[in-house]
Amino acid sequence: MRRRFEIVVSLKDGLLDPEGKTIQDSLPTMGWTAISNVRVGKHIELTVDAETEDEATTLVRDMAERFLSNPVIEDFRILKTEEVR
Amino acid sequence: MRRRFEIVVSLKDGLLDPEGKTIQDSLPTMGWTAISNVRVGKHIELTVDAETEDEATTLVRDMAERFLSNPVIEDFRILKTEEVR
Amino acid sequence: MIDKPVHRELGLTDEEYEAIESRLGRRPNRAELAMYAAMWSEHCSYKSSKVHLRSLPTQGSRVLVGPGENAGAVDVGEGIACVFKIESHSHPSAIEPFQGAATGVGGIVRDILSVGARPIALLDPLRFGPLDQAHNRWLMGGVVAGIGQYGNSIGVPTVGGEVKFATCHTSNPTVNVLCLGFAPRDRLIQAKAAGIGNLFVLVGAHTGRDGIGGVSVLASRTLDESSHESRPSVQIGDPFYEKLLIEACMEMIDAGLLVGLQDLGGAGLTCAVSESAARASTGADIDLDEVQLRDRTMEDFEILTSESQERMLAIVTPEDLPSVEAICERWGLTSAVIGRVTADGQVRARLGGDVVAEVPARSLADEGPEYSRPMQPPAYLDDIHDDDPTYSELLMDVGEAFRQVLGSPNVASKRWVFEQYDSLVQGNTIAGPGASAAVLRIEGSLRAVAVSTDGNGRYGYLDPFLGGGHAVAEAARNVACTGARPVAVTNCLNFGTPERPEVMWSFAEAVRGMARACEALDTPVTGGNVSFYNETEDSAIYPTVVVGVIGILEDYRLMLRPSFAAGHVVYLLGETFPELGGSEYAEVVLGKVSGRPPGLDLERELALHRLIADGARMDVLASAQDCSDGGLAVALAEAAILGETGFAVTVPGDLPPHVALFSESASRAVVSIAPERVESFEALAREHRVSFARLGETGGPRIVFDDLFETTVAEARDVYEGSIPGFLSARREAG
Amino acid sequence: MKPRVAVVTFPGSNDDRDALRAVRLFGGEAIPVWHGESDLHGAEAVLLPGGFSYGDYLRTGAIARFAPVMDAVRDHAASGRPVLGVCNGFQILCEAGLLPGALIRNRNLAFICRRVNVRVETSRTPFTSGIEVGEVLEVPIKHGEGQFVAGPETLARIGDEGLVVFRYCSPRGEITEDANPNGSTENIAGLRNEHGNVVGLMPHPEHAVDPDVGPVGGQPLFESLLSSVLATASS
Ligand SMILES: Nc1ncnc2c1ncn2[C@@H]1O[C@H](COP(=O)(O)OP(=O)(O)O)[C@@H](O)[C@H]1O
Ligand SMILES: [Mg+2]
Repeated sequence: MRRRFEIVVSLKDGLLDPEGKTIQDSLPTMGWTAISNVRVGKHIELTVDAETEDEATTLVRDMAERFLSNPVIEDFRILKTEEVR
Repeated sequence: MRRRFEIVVSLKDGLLDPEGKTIQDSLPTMGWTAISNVRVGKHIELTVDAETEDEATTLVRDMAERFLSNPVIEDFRILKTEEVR
Repeated sequence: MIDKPVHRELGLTDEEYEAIESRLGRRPNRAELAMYAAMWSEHCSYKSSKVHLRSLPTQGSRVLVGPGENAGAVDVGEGIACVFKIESHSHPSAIEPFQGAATGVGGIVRDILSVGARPIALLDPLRFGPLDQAHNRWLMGGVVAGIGQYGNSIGVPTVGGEVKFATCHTSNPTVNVLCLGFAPRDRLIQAKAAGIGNLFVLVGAHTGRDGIGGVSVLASRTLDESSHESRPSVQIGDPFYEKLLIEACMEMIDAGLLVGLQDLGGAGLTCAVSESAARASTGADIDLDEVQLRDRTMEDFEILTSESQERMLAIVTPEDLPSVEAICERWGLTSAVIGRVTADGQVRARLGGDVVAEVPARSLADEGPEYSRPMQPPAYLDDIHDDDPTYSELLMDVGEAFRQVLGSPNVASKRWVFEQYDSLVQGNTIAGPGASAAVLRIEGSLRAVAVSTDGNGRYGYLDPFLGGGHAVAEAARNVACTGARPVAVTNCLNFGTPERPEVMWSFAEAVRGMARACEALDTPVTGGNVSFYNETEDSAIYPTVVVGVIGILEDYRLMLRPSFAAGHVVYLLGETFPELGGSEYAEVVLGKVSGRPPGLDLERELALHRLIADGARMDVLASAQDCSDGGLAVALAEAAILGETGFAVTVPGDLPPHVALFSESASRAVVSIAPERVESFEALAREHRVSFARLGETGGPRIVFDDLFETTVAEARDVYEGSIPGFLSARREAG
Repeated sequence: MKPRVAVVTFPGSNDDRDALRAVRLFGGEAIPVWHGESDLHGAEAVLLPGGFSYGDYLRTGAIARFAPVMDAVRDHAASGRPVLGVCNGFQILCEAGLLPGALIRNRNLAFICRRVNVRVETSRTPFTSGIEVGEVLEVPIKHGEGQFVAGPETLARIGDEGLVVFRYCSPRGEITEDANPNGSTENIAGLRNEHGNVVGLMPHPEHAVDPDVGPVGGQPLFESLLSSVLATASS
């Protein structure tokens, strides 16, 4: 069974996000004033081969925790997953 | 009314995604074999002040197309939006 | 609407199509047509420029490889060949600045690699529209970040370049990149598919639908609204993979495993195979099924013309194949044997067993069309020549004019740009960004190579002949001001639409001017690049000649820097004439780009270079700084700011002060000399017949132009360093 | 006997040659080690050089820390012998958990190549043993992701245990915001582990040893390393 996962990795809330801040700061000069709280993270898509959905999800969680994110500074969440061919 | 948006900006299909490719190639040596088709994009969250949901969405679309992405090489999609306080 | 015949869709004229038919004695199939379209495009065939480029001097005792190869090479001593070439990537950069510029770096680096040299330095001459427009800030930010990301990641230092601004570059930025490489002179290799039965090995990235027809669409047609269609033709660079490619190729070259090496650039596999075969008068049997694809559904013509980055074509003997494959394996690169060298001079491509294309290698590589396009001087020239800014009076305090010129983005410090580049990696950067020219040490020796790029678009606009000459003279002068002897030239000719007689005339004039200067200065042209169609319906760029000059420094311990130190005597070398035509002063203070550029006396120019070289060798000079944009005033200010040392000078001669200060008369330099060396210096200058004027002394925190005006080094630095950051304040903005 | 210093080359390492050159310049035996190898050829010290291992993709050092050679580096560190990470090497050591905290994109999002001054905060590492605390060294930085960050607890521990080795400072040694090129927390430019044998820093000492091509603030680091290696070897 093959499943497609979408994972978001973003800096922990406590940490200042330099990219988000820079975008935020430049918006007004471009005429976008009503925007606040910009945060930028990584969006990672991948396909997993596994017996069951649980197995696939466990594998992705493990990978996200140990490799795709750095727990010292980042959190991750699995946005969505669906079966694919 | 304030709305939170989640936007994904990713390379157009068919274009090389060096980051996705390099991650993918390195997975087997780390013991993750069953993974394919890794793509990496940007995940952007922001809050918009607007009268209506439509107004907010139009504003975000416009900004995503003209500033957050470059249509020459990237596509964007609005993942989700919800009202916030 | 009825659609055009497919050859016109591909950018081929009816005449060109007929030429193909008669060459083949039949109608070309689609794959063959795509191959010809790519190879006969302006970008690959130089069909409009060839006739003119032939007049450039290319001979010289030091020249090891001249034009025609992937990059030129000169003997710089110590058994070392210096390989160098410059290339344009302006069109992709105009629509995707980051990736457009990044892939430009990747491409020129592979040119150097294909001659067998390790890339050791990059320079990036850039031209943008005025920084008060967000679009131009977006372009510059993206281009600089892209060059930085690619160059920094592959471990090649970016040690110099230029950034200039003019309204004509708003829709057409100019992005040129020069790469320098070193190789043992007896280890240079050629891009030749020699030896019947030898193998074509495609090394590096998988082949995808990148820049299909990119060459003809992106580089050979004017960017207009329809450039939206050409969008997918912009490619994504992978500097990491390029770094692996460099190291793997260097290992193969060092082990002597390569018969030949050819980069894949414009026209992809078609160009690499046909050119390497044509050079060796051989042919090639290519099996497209062996090409590793990113997308299995690619068709024959796509595989043949794909411009996927980070690929090299190695020509290898069957015996050496295992060693080559082992090296690729070790560096994690894919490699595939995609064909063999044949005797019959044909490029034959197979897919699924069938022959999908069969054409003579020469017909693609050497027998492309060649045009002597109509030429005509632009109408604007007469009026603009009559309006000579030299004689319009200065309506402000000369000190204020000084601040305006020094703070003009063309003149002001480019620190915001070059601090984004690793200029130190490889550990041989004796002088980097900020010097008159960059100086790179030949490791393990006292020898070094100096390199500078220069070009003045305004001069080219007002007089393309002088524009071409000045570009050579100024770049050589920058090199000479380090104490080095200029020895060779590469060039990038950035112009509008060659079908327009005015553009073609300017082009021919610029080449003529360049040729004249190269002959007089004994700096042969070893290569270059032509970028046409830098034009959109509303605006064409100035005729922009960008010249890269390299020079030799026998002992880098005697290298000169531009910066002042306290207690020295300041001299101006060369003569100042009333020449404000096309000057920075005229544009910034009077808002005029008019008149005629300064004259250029190549005898004087050469004498100046020889004097500075001797002065450096005999150690009579403490510093040297060329006078260019902004004239004497700016040269003195830069030397003071760089050395954090002030000066007090009297402006010599009887010209009006603002003319003496801002005239851009050529063949001049500001030097400083230790008091005890003054006599020997003056004797040397007389010997070289270079006129000189004693201006004053260095020292202290103040900048004093006798009774004209005065300021402090600190104030001048704030103007000079603050200008460009003031426009940008580190913001990324969209256009 | 010549002190033996291993320099690891990862795919994408750029300053490995410079590091090897610097080790030789100070009389050490420089041993190139490939990332795929599983031992350090009996070297007394190991240096992880600068560059862009794996293109800095995903996160700087995120992929490199899984390289086979890193087990050997871990053992080397665990046995108390010297490990130095420069720039990308520092990032790899943080990713590998051998040093606390992490390095994210510079505050201004731009790559920065510039000479900076750093103040030495401790002599209790093999790389600073010959340097007075408070001494100011001029060294170049060249990185896009050198902003040091860490969670509150970690920062507290770094403070309590005195793990800061270098801070960005003015030429006169003041720790000021102006002197902080990339926004690093508390101007932190370099760190050590609890035992002091593992050190990482963003500036490039290997590019600050030859007066012909730059400043010389890196010299005392290599002098300290080589003499402390000799000392431990002969004791
Ligand atoms: N795009 C750039 N990249 C790197 N260095 C640059 C760039 N633009 C300018 N520089 C450096 O800034 C210094 C001043 O540039 P420029 O004014 O063109 O020099 P010059 O007037 O001596 O030709 C030179 O050392 C040049 O190499
Ligand atoms: Mg100069």
